[in-house]
Amino acid sequence: MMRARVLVKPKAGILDPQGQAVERALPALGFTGVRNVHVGRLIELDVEDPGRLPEMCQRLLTNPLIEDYEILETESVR
Amino acid sequence: MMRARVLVKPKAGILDPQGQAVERALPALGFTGVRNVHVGRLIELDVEDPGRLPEMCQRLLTNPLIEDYEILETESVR
Amino acid sequence: MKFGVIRFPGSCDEVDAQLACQRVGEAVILWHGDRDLQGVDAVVVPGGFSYGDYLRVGAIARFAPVMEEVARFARAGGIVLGICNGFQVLCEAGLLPGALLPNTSLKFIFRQVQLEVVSAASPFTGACAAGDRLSIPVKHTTGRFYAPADQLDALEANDQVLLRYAAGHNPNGSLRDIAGVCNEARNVFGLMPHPEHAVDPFTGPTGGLPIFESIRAHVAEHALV
Amino acid sequence: MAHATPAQATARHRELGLTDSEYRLIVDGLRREPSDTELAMLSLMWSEHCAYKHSKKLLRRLPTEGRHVLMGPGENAGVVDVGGGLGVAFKVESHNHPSAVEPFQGAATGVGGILRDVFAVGARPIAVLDSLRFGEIAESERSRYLLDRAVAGIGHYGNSIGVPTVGGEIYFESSYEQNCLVNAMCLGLAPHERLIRAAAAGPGNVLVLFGALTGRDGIGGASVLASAELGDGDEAKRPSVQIGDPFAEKKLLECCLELLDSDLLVSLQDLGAAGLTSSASEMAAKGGVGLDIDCSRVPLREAGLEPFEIMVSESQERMLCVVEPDRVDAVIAVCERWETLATPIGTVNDSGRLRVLSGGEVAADLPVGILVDDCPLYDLQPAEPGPTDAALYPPPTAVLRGGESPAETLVALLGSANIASRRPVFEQYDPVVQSRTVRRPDDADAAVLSLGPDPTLPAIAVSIDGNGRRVACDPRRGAAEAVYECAANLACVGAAPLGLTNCLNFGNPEKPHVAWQLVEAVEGIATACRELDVPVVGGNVSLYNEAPTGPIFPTPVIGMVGRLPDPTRAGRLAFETDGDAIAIIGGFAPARAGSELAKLCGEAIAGPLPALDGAAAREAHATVRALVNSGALRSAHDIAEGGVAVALAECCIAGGVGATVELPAGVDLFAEAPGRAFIVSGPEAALTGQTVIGRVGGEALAIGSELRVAIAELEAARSGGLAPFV
Ligand SMILES: Nc1ncnc2c1ncn2[C@@H]1O[C@H](COP(=O)(O)OP(=O)(O)O)[C@@H](O)[C@H]1O
Ligand SMILES: [Mg+2]
Repeated sequence: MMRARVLVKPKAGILDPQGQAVERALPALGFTGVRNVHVGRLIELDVEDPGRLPEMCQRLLTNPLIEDYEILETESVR
Repeated sequence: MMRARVLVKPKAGILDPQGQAVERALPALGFTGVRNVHVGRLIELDVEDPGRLPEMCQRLLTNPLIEDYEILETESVR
Repeated sequence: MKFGVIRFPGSCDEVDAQLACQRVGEAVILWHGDRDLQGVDAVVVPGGFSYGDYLRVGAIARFAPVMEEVARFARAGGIVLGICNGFQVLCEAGLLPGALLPNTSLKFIFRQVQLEVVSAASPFTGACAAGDRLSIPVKHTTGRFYAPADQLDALEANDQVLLRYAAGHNPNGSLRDIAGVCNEARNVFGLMPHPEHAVDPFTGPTGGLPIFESIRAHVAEHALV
Repeated sequence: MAHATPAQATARHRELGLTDSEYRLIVDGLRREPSDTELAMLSLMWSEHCAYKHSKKLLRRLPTEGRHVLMGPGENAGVVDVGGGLGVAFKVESHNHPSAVEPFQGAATGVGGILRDVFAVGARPIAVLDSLRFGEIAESERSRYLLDRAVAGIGHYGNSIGVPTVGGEIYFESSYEQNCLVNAMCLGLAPHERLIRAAAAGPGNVLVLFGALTGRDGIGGASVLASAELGDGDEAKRPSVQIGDPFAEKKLLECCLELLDSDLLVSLQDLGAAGLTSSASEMAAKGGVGLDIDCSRVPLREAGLEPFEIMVSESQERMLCVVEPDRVDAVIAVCERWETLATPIGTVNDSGRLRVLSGGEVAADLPVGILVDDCPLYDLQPAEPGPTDAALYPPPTAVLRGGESPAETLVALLGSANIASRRPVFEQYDPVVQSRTVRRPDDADAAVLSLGPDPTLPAIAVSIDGNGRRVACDPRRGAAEAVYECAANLACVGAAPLGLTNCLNFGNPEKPHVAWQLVEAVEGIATACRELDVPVVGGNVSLYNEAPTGPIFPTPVIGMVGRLPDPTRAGRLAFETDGDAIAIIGGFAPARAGSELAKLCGEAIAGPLPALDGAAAREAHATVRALVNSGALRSAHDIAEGGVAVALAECCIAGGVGATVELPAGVDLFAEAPGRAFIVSGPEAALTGQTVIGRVGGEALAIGSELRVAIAELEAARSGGLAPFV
């Protein structure tokens, strides 16, 4: 079994209302100097065959039309 | 400016129906051997002062009662 | 008496709440950016999708300038009612215990549900009797009440659970069927169901009316002392 | 201006969907080759979606005059007078192709778009309805996915923005397998004095763009896409998907209404298909003026958009208004209060031209007329398929063998996808926000909305209908029936029609049989409108809904709005009180052709549908309306899909009470003739003179000696039909 993390984020150029909302909120809380905020999804999972992760991402975990993904790291778990 | 990634996931022990839904859907697509699926949030942002990230996480980006977070990696961006 | 209903960008049910309040008293809209509560006797944090519910429900709204005043008002014993998104905001603001998580169905659900009054010992349920049934609609995607087990025990021990979903009516997987809880001081109350959508016989059941009447009665009493 | 060489341009104009002869018309009109930006703008304005080139002539056959009409077709939404100084604006629009590509965002932005059309005329949106078509739910994984995501998207937008979704309809037919339909209707309310038109006016006035930032959303999207058949090689045509932001639109909506209440605007227009290009040129054309737009002033979401991209971007949640110079600051101040960005991007002049500047460069300089009026209108070449021609549609898969008992048949019908309870769908929509909803889904055949807290005000009722299979069987009668069924739904709550809107969802109009379906359907609608005296105040056309396997069923979707004098007496469909008499009102000669039963039995898609006696139907509607308004009835329900047996069952299930009836001789239990007849119940005395067929009461529905089924069993069948798939 491998522990894997999939990071899913809005495709570049596609509207990201959540990212915008957070970016607008931060200064009001005194957090200045923050830019390019994007909000996406994190999926953590244990897989027997990490080789199938890309296929899983394309078919179920992400929406390839509007999202990009990155398979972050895999470490073996018992 | 530093590029930072905040990974937010449901606290262990709290029911995660999203993770369960993914776990249930995978076998139907022929993806067997997947376990412990959890769905959380990814926040990407450029910050001038990465030192303030923990505070941002505790005050806005996460709710400590229900979520754990991890500040993943920061690399400098121009 | 005078209610103040807060309007955030993205509030949806603030006018509905104002209409409901006006059945028992006066009601004004309070703008999220103002710090003046206009001397109201009770504050309603209404339902809707403040700031689009982006990031996390209620997470951004809690930082609106008006919320600082609401917190001060609450700490001074003022009556605060949070409905649906308002409940979520009050939890995020730490004025109420617990948190609201996505419905186990992961879907938005609108449904007329039966609620059971657990405690009538509050400014919000005083006009009811424990065990009363109220028919009120729920409408949300993120209404599953959660708190750690020990905190849940404490809430029940302190009689802070004011409303439960009647058996078979829990629409979202809330722990222990909790539909609404108050703070320890009992002057701040949040619930997921929408009492403001159950006050007019003309559009449906009127299970929400007792909540507003309770508040009026409570305020009237304490005005006398 | 960068001019393309003829060779390049010809190559490019084809890619952009212009025919060679259309391109020649453009060059002749301009007496030069268009620049790249001009070509992009013209190709979109001359697309089917914007120019209605295959439907405009036909639409002239629809009656649009009526004594209640305040604004007819041509404005962003039609408006009818409801009294009390109030107007109701409404329109239905399709978002079929975007929803087929990305159902959640496609359906969500469809709702966002129709909402903007309504507040663009100054009305506050008070209700949404949705009309959905998918492939066979039980057979098609893809259709289940499309249903799930489209419904979620509609709910996401409507629920978040605080507009109740009060009704709709869904049908499942294999002809929609590759071309789902997602139509959304919106109603809005406005005091007469707040109504505003799109016509730009006043040389020297300022053009202000406000709302969301402009990005590369749907570049060459909706318009081009909506003019082409989806199918293989579709990838290339896919636009970058548009993401809906209901939060931004909520602020935009409040902002627009405040601007209008403070009387700060000369004219207002939403940005939809073809973005700035179509909004600006429509505004200019309607006002007979010219516009200069500096696209370098348009605030962008990402750097480096070219002028043509800025001019055709379909980024959502944007509006355009014309403002007198000395009011610009006031306008910007209101927008800031609503956290909405507002930017002056141009000026009105009397040149009659649309000029697009980019910094110093002139990127486009076109006569407004060539954009808006000069696109050629094509005549359809209709041909009725002959008896010897191959059937247009394969027969549906049979699920009944025939030989079932009437009881088994009734249970099968109630559990069938097209008749089963829609609760799993409409439970995902908020029907009560704004505190106007007097009748919710399943309370009655039409939604009823009060005009204000004061119960002495009249109320409005709305219904949406369109059974594509029946139109496929008999286009003229099928389309007319949809109009009659809407009016019948209104009659059930006591409302008289004020006006209607429609969305014509059809296949490729260049094919003779599709052209024939289109012409026949429009004739059917026009005739029904004249007979019922209901004007058409707006609508939408979606053509080329066609896959390699063939066209969709011809699907005219009708949305009708009516008024009822006393909302406290609005009708319900549930049987209520033991002992009440049940009557059937309306001449009723139903037929098996085109019925749900015919479908379940796998019968061919073929007419003719039963004749429609307009006078008789109108009289039945009037009788029911009068009875409901008098407060004499306890329930009223029109007899539609599944015939009289299903109608009776629906009344029983809704009330949780049984009924015992004897049908008039010769009335087939399951045959259909929608829009003509009703099942009503009430105290005996209230129904004297009517055809009383039985009594309310008991635990079962019993029809003569033919069937007897427990209500619990009927309820289980009806509620179990869709639930497993949602
Ligand atoms: N897609 C939908 N969205 C919202 N409400 C719907 C939808 N489909 C059906 N409904 C509601 O469900 C009820 C039953 O639908 P339907 O059987 O189609 O009514 P009818 O037969 O009168 O057209 C009606 O109140 C209708 O408005
Ligand atoms: Mg009907």
